[in-house]
Amino acid sequence: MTVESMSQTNHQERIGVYVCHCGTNIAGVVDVEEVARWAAEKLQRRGVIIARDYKFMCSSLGQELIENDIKELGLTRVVVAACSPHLHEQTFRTACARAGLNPYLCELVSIREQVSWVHTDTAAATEKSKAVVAGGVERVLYHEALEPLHVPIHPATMVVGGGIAGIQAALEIADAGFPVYLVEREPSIGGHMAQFDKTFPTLDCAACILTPRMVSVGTHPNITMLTWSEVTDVTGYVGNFTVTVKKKPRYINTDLCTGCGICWEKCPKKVIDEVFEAGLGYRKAVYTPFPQAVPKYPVIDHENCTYFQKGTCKACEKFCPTGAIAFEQEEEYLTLQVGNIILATGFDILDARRVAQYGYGRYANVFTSLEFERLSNAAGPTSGNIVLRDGMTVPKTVGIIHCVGSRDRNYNNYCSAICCMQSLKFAHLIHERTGATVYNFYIDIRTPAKAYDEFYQRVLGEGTIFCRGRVAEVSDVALNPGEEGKLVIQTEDTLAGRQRRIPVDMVILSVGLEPRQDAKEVAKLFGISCSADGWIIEKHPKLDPVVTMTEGILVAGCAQGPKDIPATVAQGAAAAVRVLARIQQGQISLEPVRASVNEELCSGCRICNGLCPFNAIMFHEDRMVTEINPALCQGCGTCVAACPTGAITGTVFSNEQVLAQIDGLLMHNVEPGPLEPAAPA
Amino acid sequence: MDHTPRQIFAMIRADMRDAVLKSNTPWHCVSCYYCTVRCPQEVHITDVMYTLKSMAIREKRYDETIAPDFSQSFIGYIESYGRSFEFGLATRHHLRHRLLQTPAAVPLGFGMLTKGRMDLTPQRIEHIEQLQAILSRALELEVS
Amino acid sequence: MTEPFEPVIIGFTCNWCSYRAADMAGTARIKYPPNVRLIRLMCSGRLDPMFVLKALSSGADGVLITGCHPGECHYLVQNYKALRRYLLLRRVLGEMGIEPQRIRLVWASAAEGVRLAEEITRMVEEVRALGPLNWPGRTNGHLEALEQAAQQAEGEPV
Amino acid sequence: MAKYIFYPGCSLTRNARAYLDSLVAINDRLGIQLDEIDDWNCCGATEYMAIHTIGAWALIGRNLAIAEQQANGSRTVMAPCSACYLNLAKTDSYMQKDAKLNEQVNAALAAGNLHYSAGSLEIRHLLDVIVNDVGLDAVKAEVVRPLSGLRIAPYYGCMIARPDPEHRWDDVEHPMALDRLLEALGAQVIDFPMKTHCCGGHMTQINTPVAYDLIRRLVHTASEYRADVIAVLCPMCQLNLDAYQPDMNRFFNTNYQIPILYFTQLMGLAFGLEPEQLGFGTEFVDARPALRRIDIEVAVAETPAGDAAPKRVKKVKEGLPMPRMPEDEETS
Repeated sequence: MTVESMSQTNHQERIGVYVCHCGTNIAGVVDVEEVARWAAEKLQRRGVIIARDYKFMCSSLGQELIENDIKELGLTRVVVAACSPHLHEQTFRTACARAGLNPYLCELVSIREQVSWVHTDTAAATEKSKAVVAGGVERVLYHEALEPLHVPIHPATMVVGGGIAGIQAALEIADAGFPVYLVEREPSIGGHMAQFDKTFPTLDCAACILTPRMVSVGTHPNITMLTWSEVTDVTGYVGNFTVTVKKKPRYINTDLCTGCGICWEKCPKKVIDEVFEAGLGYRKAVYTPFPQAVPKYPVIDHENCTYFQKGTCKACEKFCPTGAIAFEQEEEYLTLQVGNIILATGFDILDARRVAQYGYGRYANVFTSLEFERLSNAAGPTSGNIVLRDGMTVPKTVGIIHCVGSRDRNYNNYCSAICCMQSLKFAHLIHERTGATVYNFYIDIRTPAKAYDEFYQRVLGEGTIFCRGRVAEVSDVALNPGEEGKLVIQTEDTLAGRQRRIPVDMVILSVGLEPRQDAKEVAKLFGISCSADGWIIEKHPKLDPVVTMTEGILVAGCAQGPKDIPATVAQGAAAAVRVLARIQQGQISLEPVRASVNEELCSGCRICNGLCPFNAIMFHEDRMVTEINPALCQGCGTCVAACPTGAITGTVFSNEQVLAQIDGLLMHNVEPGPLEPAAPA
Repeated sequence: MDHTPRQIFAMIRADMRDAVLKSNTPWHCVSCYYCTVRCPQEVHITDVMYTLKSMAIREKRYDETIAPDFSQSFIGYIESYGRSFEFGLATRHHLRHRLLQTPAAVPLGFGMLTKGRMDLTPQRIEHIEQLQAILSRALELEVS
Repeated sequence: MTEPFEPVIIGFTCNWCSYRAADMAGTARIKYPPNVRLIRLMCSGRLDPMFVLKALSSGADGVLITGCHPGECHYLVQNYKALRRYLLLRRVLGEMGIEPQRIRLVWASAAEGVRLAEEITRMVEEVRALGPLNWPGRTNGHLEALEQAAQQAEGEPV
Repeated sequence: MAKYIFYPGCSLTRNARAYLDSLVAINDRLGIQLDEIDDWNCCGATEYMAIHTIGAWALIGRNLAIAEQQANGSRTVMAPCSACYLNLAKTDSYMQKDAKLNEQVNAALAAGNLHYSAGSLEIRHLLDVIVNDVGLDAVKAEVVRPLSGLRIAPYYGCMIARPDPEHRWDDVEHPMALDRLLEALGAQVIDFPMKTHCCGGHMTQINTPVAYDLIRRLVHTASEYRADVIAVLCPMCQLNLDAYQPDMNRFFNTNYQIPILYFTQLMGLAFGLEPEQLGFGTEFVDARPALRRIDIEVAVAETPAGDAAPKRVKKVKEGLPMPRMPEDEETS
């Protein structure tokens, strides 16, 4: 429907207003036709010469509507009332540009996220929509024609985290011919996947498929691996980040080390390996976490090394055939320039001790899923023999408890996505290797991906017993015959509708995935945000899952949320492609939101000088005026707000624009009588 | 217990009001609060059980009478004296519901008396009329 | 019977956290009263106290200022500057006889749609209870205000 | 002397006399002063709530209202009975969170010219006060006769750590406060897996087979762990496990003989007080054999080490390492 203004006036601005139905998303609550009719009538004195409503403004037909009006009616300003500018601002700006109108003369106001989706009363929502449109019209009068800023993209990329997501991303970019820095805080890349024995549902050996990738990373001419290192500082912006990386001392001269392994053979200090072996095995004070580690060089664990703690020992140094031990090493800081950063920092597992009723830490034979991965791994502490914690007894019955700490408001409310399949994999492995009776205690079985449900059916066919219901507790209390010396799982079988006590030899807790303990600090370091759960927030959950809200910072793998290996690899590759596209463009255009100083008005008071965290503001002592460096300015506008003489102005969010929008939102521009729009500055 | 707590909740959802209020399940609740702290949806199950009990009492919908009678005897003493009265409660409850087992309970009662752990007469609080006024106002609020 | 008083509240949001919180409230279909009308700024640090005075003098019954949580500002520390201005502004407005509940600062991260909606609801209730802002010289929709504002916007500092 | 507003509860005046006597006996040593709530009434146990909900809240509210008037220099109400503690704490907590409930309770209290401002008092259990206010170091300093050699099963029962409306306890499933306190007395504290399972509550009156089974699993497990004594902190738990232990034995044809003692009685013993002052002798399951074990120190030392060691094998030398528990982390 179209409403043309009754009388054409001679305003210098000719504004078109476009109200979107968004199907029923907006039109279901807001009377969109009334909004358009009202705008045409009431805002006509403000320069609105046409107002239309349309089913989907973002469709190509909707965009053409605007383009035609620009050409045919000579529009000089466009206001679209539709969804959030974070979604479609670019769409409508591009449409304007196609029709020859400077894209910054278009304003998108939200009547979906801010009106129809959050309000229910049609009358009130329609009134609010009018106010929002009026605000947009008033504001757009003060828009200026601008050109986007172009920023060159540094061709190097940093990937943080050397698990399978980071490995995939690094290889994709490096194979395309661009340099990558891969930062990993552990001594070797590989991440959680390197700890696993088999991968579901195909039961490929994790090491067999991962090791070649790790070797490729290690030998790739375009990849600089920075293991045993952590990012400590990030400055700059998309295209041009400066990252400081702390290289922790390895106490090994990697130029001399051959990775022969004599040092860890001779090291007298044995410690529990809490990281790679998940606390289930031992390592030495000088160690590589696992035989296929990349790089092959060990590290000396300062906390546990006898020499560092007591001043004598140096057994490793005595026996090292190449003289590679370097106790004198200190931490080193590298400053690196990169254009984009991919965060692939992974996950932690829930601390099973928090779920006290399952007895982890109190009962020897309660294991976490990660412990079981090591237990079943041929390279693990038991060489893949599935045994109880005494190191030798093979269990005859095993209970696997699903959803430990997941789907539970007392711990994590979300589904950890991988535990069902992981538990089924365990059931299969136990059955295959020990012949034990396996019970799965589950709430729901979730097997939605390719070949997953078929795997479930296979495990069902193997005779694994499934008991539906959340387990109440695990105890070693024998109340009935047959329970002596066993762990008893107490649960309500909700399909049978009764309480059951099931004695088992071994309990495996399929613990949920959690954001890294330091996820919040990492997010702060890189200037991005985490959800309430602690996972990194993506730009759009469906359409832009590997990009964060901060330009140039991308995310891949479980850092963004729990997911399985195929999804993790897909995200790693996707993030890499997004980065490659940027690098190949060579530059990126940015919103021209910048502050600038009118030297005529600047009184030299220097109030603004201390306000800029980006050091974009400098003061010219000779002329006693302040100047803003547009290359450093990030456009926050704090100095604009602070300037007492109004000498600093900010594009896109000028005082005039904001004040005019306030007037519009308060409907000052509607009633009564005629008023010429103030001439844009 | 004729239904598991889970079944009770399923019955509530299925709007089986009569069957829920007739069930003896809430009367088997010992208020150990395990369910409340373990519920993944943070349902205050123990409190729901209390509510079901009081609804059943109000509508006189319970089939088995032992537990409701015990609770009612217990609060009867509170309303009369302001304190619980174990001797009265135990004898009244036994004579009413466990006449046949009463001889077996005699040693326990005797032990309680000889060890000075039970009084033959109730203790009454000083301002019982104040408490009664409060409780009757509360009852008005509950039924209104 | 007179219509119940419905306040108008102008809300300032920052582009990175609180505007996205508002988007998230929308996406999640969380409901809040329609009395609040939002303006997007790049950062809560952009908030010129003049904006608040302008809104109150032109018909708003309350002003909501929102931004990223302390320590989470997209521009590192600029929300602390907003906080400072907010505290000062509240004092000034207090001396002008404006109830402190009419101006409210809320931190909301991009994930806190629910929280933002709750804060909006609470503020609308409080301001509704206070009644219309009774500020001498307030223009309530008259055109002089616009002209004055336009003059102001020409560059006169407030 | 730290002052506490004291809510004894009905049981302490009679059936749990031993609890009150032993508490009074150790008071001074702990620096605790008890200021009993005037004319307090029953908390309603688990019964009142089953009949009239608002009545139950108001019944408890009367105690809180009187305590609030009485608060002078202390706003902490201390209850030694878990059910009383929970009823008082829950009422205060729910009144704070639920405006309508708060209004209704105060409307009822107004009929007795009383009023309670929710949140004005702090409701705590005796164990909490001893462990967190007095402190384990102060307790240790008073120990003159360590309970070395006495194997104690610490039993908390349900209502002290659950539902824990004000988050006063370290864990709702596996709290450690009583364990640590008993360790401070020098006793050998077993890691009692049933420490927060139900004692049977009112089931002894309603359905004896169910009650006996609940009692049996506690006593049986304690016996499996070779406990000499079960330490309790609630009169209901003591009554069920002690007075009904002989009946339960008859029912199942078993012969458990585990004395059930209040933790305050054990503290008194460790502080060197005479058993008579501490209410010993009122228990149904004779505590004397267990007491003899600690009085005759030599006999304890002669016990073969293997006998005293826990039956369960926790760690085999060459086995896989156990996960580290928070306690280990604190000490390491």
